[in-house]
Amino acid sequence: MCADRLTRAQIAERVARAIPEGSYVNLGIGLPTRVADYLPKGREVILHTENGMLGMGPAARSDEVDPDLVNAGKVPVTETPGASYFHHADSFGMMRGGHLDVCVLGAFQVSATGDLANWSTGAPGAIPAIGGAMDLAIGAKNVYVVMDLFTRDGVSKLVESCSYPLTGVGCVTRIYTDVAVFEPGPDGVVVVELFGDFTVESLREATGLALADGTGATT
Amino acid sequence: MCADRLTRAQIAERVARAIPEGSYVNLGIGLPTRVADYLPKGREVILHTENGMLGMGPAARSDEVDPDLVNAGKVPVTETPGASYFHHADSFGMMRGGHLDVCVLGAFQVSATGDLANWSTGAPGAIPAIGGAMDLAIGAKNVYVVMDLFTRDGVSKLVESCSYPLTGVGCVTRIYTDVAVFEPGPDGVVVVELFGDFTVESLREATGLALADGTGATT
Amino acid sequence: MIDKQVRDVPAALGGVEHGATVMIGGFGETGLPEALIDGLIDRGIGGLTIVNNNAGTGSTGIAALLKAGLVTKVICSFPRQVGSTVFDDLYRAGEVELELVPQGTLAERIRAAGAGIGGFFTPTGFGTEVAAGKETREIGGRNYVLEYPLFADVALISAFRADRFGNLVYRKTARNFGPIMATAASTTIAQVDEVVDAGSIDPETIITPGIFVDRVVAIGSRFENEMWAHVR
Amino acid sequence: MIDKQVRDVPAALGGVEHGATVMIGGFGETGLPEALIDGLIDRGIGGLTIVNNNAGTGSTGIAALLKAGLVTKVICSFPRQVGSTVFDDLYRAGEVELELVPQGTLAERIRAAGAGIGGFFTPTGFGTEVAAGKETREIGGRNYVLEYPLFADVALISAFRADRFGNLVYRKTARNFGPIMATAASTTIAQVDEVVDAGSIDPETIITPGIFVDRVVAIGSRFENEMWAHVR
Repeated sequence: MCADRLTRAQIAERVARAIPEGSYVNLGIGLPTRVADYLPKGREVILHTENGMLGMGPAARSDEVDPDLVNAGKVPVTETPGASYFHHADSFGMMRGGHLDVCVLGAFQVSATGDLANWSTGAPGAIPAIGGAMDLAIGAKNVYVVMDLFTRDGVSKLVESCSYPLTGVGCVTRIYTDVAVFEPGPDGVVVVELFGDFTVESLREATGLALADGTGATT
Repeated sequence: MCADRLTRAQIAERVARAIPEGSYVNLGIGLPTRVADYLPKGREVILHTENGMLGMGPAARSDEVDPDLVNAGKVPVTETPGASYFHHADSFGMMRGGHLDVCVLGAFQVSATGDLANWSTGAPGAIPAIGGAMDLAIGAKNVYVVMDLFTRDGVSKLVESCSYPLTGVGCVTRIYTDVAVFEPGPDGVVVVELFGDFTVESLREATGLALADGTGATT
Repeated sequence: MIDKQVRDVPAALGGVEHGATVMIGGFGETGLPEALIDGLIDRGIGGLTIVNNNAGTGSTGIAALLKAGLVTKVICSFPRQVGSTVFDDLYRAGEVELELVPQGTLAERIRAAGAGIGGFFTPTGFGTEVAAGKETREIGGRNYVLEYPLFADVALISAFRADRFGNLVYRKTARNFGPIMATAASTTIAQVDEVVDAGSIDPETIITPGIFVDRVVAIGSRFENEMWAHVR
Repeated sequence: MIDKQVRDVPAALGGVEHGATVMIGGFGETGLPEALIDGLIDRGIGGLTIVNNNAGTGSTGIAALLKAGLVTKVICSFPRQVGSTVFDDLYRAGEVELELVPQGTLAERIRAAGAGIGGFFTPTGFGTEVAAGKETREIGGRNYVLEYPLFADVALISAFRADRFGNLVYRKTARNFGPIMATAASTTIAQVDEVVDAGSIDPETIITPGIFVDRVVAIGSRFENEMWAHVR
């Protein structure tokens, strides 16, 4: 394929740029967490963690570790000025009630209409685990997925219809990949930004989807 | 009728005696509020007020009045050690969830099966108002009604079936009146205590109800 | 830098439009956002549906809003009170519509709107007039009524103290409807006694996280009057 | 005089019976009531259905309870974690049943049980496997799944500080499920670092009012280890 696709760090950086000051944001485990590292200096963005906190700071250094203060990945974190704590029903009410501006999630697959599959590959014998994924998927005002567009085997993870068990229906608003940014929707997928030498046409071929070209529009 | 019926103060005192130490209690507006004045000294009972407080103390003296601290009747009250504050959804969740041991309410009518009517007489042109009555009626573990058994016109307020609009269905567990204590239930009303010279028989006549005699049982 | 504090009441009320559904915190006068209500009256924004526990007493606050002819409908649990003459007269004259909701159902409907719940079964009101025409269901041997969330365009609430993030703390029973109304409106506006430095409110004690608050206006202590010297 | 403090863990666990449904607070290890779990293991109370966000990791806490063969069923949102080998093995061997619930639905079901709600419509999980066989409904243009309250016989929670009335405060994200589980169980038992004098916790800051707490046991500071000197 091509050498100019974004690294994972660059995907995280690209998402970080898209998050305006004052946003309330939940970052999923893994690559989404790294988005925090690329928020422009001086831009105030308030991080939510599902286990009951707004105003989460960076991971705790060893001398800052507090066993009572962890993030959704159970990693010790810190508190920023203006932080607040609340219980689980309030935390998920906040999520489900549409109060978060953005959540950033990983994905196994996203469908052309924005269905998300990121909790189970349905592999036989695997222990299923959902956590907060389904609530995040349907709750935030903007659900951003970060993922490589293709699996290691070169199969597109942006699909007509998900084959893996769904996390949420029609919930993804934008997909940041290593080769392009997509906006799925009821009428199908729009390509809004390209990286490297993929074209909308070559992406159509690679994904098998009738992608609309929105790269001319301002994002 | 008879001279030995209980005064309103005595009804309040009788209810107060029935509330065990450690109970969480909501007292309605009017006569129910006076129950607090008769709780035996040294018996700790924790008062709830629907507008978001446990551990409510007596009415505020003029030099104690705090505009931010009132009871359900909007009367300035005080706070006792161990008090706590919470918002309205939590306060009514507490009520509806069955966490209060006792609530004491006034009534226009109570039916033989424990239906309560205490929010509206259905008079034409009257402005309807419910407040917390319906939540209290269905929420507390024990719903005690305090009322004179008869209206000024001598009509029984304990009835086969309420003619006034209902507050709750089958919710009243005990009725403290000036002449007797009743326990309504699915199988009808049991008289559990008599005051003055009413007998179960004369109460049957006066109410027109097939009252069971439970005055021999320990209450 | 995030700063939700605005300079005065008119700035706080910017964008509130004719015909809006407005939640107003408070239980009687306690926790009532009087400065914001007065601001609504000054601006003459009308056709309002207001959501409050009561319907105003005397001649100030919600009674004044009603008297100014700005309210089309009241959603509340307890309109009839000593001194609720303004509401009473308008209601009897058919000039204001009333939706009467049991207090706990009012609170839970507001909470449901804020928490993304599409509907809930409550035992409150089953078998009474307030359940008329509503779906009911027996669940686990108990009877319930289906109720729906209650949203607002604007919530006007009163809190004690805020920071620039909109984090709020309240005082005593003035907390009442504030925390839930803040979650259920498109725009939440809080009047507070004072705005303090970010980080100076203990995070464990914040009752309304700033995510639910859009604008904060400081109106000064309500306790400066010497009458309240003992609570200062 | 009301005094909910009991002298030790065995006294706190009195009356917990074989076959009970036991809610256990905590999110991973944070806020997990370890002393009470160890007490359950010591007493060998079995046949338990446990409700927790997770299903234990390593060899302590919930993993130890599972390993002791005391658990028949786990209701949780996220059993699969690094180190959840005890659960994994039992589950694969068919020796423990799993009810998988999205985390927010788990929290809301617990909250509903405590708040007297008979059922609620949530958008979470609509169109997914967790909605299979469940009633769904479109409300206001959005699709919802009907979920029911989740009750327990016993809630075991961990809090930071209590008074003799059972009022509780927590620390940071260790609050998590404690406040809602306390409302949803017939008997709620809290382990706390310390019990303080009545009236010494600011009433504005109490997170769990004592009405939801039956017994409190002080287990001493979890931060005495010098490793935690900086958080003391």
